[in-house]
Amino acid sequence: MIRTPAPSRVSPLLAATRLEVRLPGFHLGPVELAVAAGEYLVLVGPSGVGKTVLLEALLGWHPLAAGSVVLDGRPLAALRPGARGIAYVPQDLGLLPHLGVAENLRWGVTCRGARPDGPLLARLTEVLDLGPLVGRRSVRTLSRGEQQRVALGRALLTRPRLLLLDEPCAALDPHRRREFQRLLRGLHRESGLTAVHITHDREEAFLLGDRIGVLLDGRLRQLATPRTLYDRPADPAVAAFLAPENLWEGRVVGEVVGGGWRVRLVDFPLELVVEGSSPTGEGCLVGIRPEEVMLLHPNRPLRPQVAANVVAATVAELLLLDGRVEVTLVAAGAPLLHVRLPVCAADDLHLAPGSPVRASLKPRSLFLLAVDGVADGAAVAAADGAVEAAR
Amino acid sequence: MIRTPAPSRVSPLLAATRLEVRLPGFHLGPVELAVAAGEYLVLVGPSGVGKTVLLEALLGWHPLAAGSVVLDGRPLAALRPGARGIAYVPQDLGLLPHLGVAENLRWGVTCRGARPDGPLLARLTEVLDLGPLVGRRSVRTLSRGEQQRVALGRALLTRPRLLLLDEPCAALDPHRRREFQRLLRGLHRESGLTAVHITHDREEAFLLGDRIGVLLDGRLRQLATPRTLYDRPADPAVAAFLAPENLWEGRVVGEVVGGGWRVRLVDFPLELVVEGSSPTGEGCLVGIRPEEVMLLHPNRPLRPQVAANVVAATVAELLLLDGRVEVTLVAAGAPLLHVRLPVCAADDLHLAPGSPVRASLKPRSLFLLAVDGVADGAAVAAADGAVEAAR
Amino acid sequence: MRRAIVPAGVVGGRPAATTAALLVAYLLLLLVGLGRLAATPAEGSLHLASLLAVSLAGAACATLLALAVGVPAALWLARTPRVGRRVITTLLDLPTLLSPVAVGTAIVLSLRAPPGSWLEGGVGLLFAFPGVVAAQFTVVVALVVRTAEAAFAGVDPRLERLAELHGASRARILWRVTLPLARPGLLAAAVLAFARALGEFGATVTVAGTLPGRTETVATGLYIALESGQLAVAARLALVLVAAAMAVLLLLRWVVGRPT
Amino acid sequence: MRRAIVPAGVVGGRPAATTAALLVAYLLLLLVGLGRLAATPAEGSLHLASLLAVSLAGAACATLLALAVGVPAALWLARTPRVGRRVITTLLDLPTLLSPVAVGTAIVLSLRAPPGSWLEGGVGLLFAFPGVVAAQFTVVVALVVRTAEAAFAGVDPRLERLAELHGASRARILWRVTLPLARPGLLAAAVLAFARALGEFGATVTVAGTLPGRTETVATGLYIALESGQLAVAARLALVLVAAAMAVLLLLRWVVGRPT
Repeated sequence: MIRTPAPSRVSPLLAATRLEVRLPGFHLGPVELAVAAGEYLVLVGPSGVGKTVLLEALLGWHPLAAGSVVLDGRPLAALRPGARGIAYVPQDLGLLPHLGVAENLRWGVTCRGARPDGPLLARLTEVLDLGPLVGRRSVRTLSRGEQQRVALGRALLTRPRLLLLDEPCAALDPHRRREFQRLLRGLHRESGLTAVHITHDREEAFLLGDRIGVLLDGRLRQLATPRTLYDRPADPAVAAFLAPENLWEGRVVGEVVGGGWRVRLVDFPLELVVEGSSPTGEGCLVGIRPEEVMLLHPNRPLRPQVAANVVAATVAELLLLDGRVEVTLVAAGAPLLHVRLPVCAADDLHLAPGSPVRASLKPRSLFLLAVDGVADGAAVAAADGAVEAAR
Repeated sequence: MIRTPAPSRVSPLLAATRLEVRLPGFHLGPVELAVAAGEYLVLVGPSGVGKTVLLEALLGWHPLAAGSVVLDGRPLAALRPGARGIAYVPQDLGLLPHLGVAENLRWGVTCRGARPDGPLLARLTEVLDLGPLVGRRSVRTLSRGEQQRVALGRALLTRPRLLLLDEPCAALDPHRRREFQRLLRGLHRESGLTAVHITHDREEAFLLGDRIGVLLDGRLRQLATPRTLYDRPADPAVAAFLAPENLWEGRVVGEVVGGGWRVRLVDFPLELVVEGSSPTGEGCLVGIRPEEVMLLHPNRPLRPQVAANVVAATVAELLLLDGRVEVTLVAAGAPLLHVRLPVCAADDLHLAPGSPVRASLKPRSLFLLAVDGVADGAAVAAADGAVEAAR
Repeated sequence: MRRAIVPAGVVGGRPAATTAALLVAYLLLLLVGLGRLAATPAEGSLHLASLLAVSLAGAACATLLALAVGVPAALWLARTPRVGRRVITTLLDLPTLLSPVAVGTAIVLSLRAPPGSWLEGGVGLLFAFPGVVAAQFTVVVALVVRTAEAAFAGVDPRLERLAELHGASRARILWRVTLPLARPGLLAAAVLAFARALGEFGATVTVAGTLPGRTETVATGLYIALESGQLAVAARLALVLVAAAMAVLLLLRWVVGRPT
Repeated sequence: MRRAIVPAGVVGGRPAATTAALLVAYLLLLLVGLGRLAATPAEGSLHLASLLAVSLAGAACATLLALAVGVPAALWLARTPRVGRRVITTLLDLPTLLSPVAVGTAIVLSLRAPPGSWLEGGVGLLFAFPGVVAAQFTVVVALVVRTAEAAFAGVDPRLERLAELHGASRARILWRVTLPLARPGLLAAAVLAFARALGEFGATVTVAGTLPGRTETVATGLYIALESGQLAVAARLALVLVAAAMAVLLLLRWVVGRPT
């Protein structure tokens, strides 16, 4: 039986289908990607994975070895570059060093012989705090953060339907970075900006993305909302990228009445109850984010909600980081658990190296992954559901 | 009355006194610094503040405009560079591109015509996992992380009394970075390595430093243990660098029976009780780290330890970051408080934009700062106590 | 952005400084030798105006022609991926490294058979002003191509692509992005080519000879003066060339900071 | 590390490619003209061996001398902060841009008074082999200084400082760090200087003339052959120079990837 697609389904603004780029010594894809109008999509991955090439392939700047890019229902190649309504802020910003700030700002518009939209220019000048910069004769004397704001203003002044951003915050100092991230977030919220933003910074991805795509080894391994990514990484590679601290090999040994699975760890004499979907096959990986582990007073009675998966352990190492404490716990003679908790919580527990402690791994905080490789289907399926998820 | 210095006081391995470097368009110092044998000192500051110049001035590579550097009681200038026992790993590592991995590794030792210490070489090869690299003909084909390990190995093979490290982790991917930080920490712990390490990453500073120096605007503003830095930033500039989120202007309005001060905020109708030392003058800054703010169920009875400084507020924004939630609270119509808490805690509180919440600012979590500039004495005094603190 | 602050190096102490001083002294001595003789009264007539006219006109024509041909060729080279590039650039580099007399000889000999002979029949290069231009053009064009190519290679193609994305036409991209960004390099190419053409001797003398008022340049006139023993005239002409080279160096330093 | 992947540019399409093709065609035509005449029987005797001997010996001596003086001077320049550097580099750049006849003239004229006259009295430069070397050295030494200076400037002084920190002597630092790291640039300097000296005409002919077997080089011999109408001989000598320039280009490409 052949079914016609449901009419309620909104077609994406930009869609890449089985996109592949092959260059000497480099291979990207196949990648499935769909960006809905009004969505802020962040692609995250380690440096050198091909994020920039993917972004520039979406612009048609690199020849595709396979697949296609469709903009608003029409093949990208059928549209003149100037008619696509896409703006791009590359990592080195692409400002013209021989022009002043005002000319650079207008450049995107004057390229097609138009004049900038007065009210929009005024608003962007205010939002991006460009007022003190507009008079400057050269963009070269601006600080990196100022240049970034000019480049963003130039792109937005063209009223793009889609904005592509390549590591817009990477060159900024940590404290300036957060400021700029908030600016981008505000722009997206207020003006309904559609954006594809690439970064190697997981925190940035979570802060900004309506959805986040994880790009590893030239493949889009998972494309999901931040919450899904946080709770349920799709495969071992994604888990190792997002939450590498606590990942154990295990075997499923049974089902729990009322939902969930009993998993026995391979390297530790420990059995855990895990919620979530059923693993395929017996071998699996079990993981938990270090922030999700709860530490309990060793001699306080257990409340019912933390009764399952309580592990007795000893504090091996205690690190005060900037704003939190990282604790390594040893159980059964082996370093087992990495725990991250607020400094005040660690103070309240009087944690110190050698002190005994109980850790509670809530069944819903644990994630369960099949170990026998990732089916290509995973990424494809994730991308398929993408546009609906973004609504 | 003239007092002789107490004999119990250990003289530092390296001490810089009123060190100043003046270069065209750049001024650093005066800086007071003392590194005790066995100490791991981290200097942290934004990029461009002169961290590298300071490190290289400690090496005698830049002419001093004022002050002096003393190594083990002798002026640095009186010692031949090769006789100082200092090793340095610059940010670009300083490997020799025309030599192979093994030759680069031995270069530090062969420079003075010696042969590498066999057992030490074997141990470093194991610890730094250099085995697979030693056969490589060129260091250029190594990955950045591998080059980093070779450079560190070269420095350690010279058995330095003092190791200087310039942003050793900055060029690494986030997930490799933590690995390398742990390696450095392990080396320090096991071999009693003395090190001065500079970085712009506050987290790295907290992870590694026995003591941390905060370098702002060419000055060393505070030099203290991580815990002191976390609880009690020395002045507004340090607070704005380490914990910029919640900083309010206030006035001291009275003393609290049993210790502490009552402070009225200037921009909010709020009075807070703050522990700690007395401020000089009435005007002050009050601050709290976003991780230290406790959120309470709005309808659960207050436990006695959180009775003081409870603020009723509304959730304005809720951001899921990678591993934690950032909440902005609004009180009395203005955005007031930034709170950072684990995802599971936010889940337990059922936080959502618009929901009412009570925030508790513990008196001991708040810090109080005088606003009328920093006396130069602050940094000097901090440095004076340095060697003792490190014991 | 602030420049990185680099410590001073270790090697290259007094022996190196002494050698540098000796070299500078030698070059100064050469200049002094010229100046001393130029101050003595001239033995014959100088004809400086006519020599300068031919020199400047020839160098200007050769430079303009070299720019007209060399800049588009450089743009093509800078924007073309490797295919066949090695062979072409080796061929283009040849005239810069080749002895100028050999270049002149190649021009003279290629005028003896079609299509060269058609050109010789129509325009007339041998012992004529067009020959001066042709000789200098050939010596200089590779220099223009190389310098301009480096300038174009320094322009990030992404800037052109971004302008295209904003709807700019190719002409606008060329005139508003590519050429302005390459301008320092292109100016340097023009200045270097002019200086080289002005001082060119081997190829010019081979193709065009030294007909006074028609093909005799300052450089060839200088050779004639020296051969005929007019030392003071020779010294004066040499000083004119030194002044021209100096002017070019200062111009270059002003245009690109350092000559290439 | 992987090279950055850059998209293709937008400008420089067919017109630019056509211009490049025309330029290549022109240069090929010049080569063909030489080849055609070289294939015809020679009119007189060739003396190639003696010409080559003087050329190679002169160029080799000039290059070695230029390296001996130029490399230390370049090291000093690369490691010296700005003080006085501008004046010195302008002076050093002069001989490269100056007309070679003017360089030759300056040498000849400076030999007429002390200290030049002492040198002339002792060694004898005018119309003698040492004159060939002196002329070529003067033209070539600035090229060596500039190329070597760029090579030394590319060596991070921190590497030298690190070696010092590890206890290395100055000599060890020079031989194990600075020179090896600058090697590609130094080799390029040597090769370029040799090529330039080999083809040098104006300065050589001015100072040393064209005495067969003593000061006549391939380049000056070529000029004589062309002047005396021995076209086939001239074509053969020109092809020898073309072959030499080609060899140098290939050598350069092998040493540094691209000539400077």
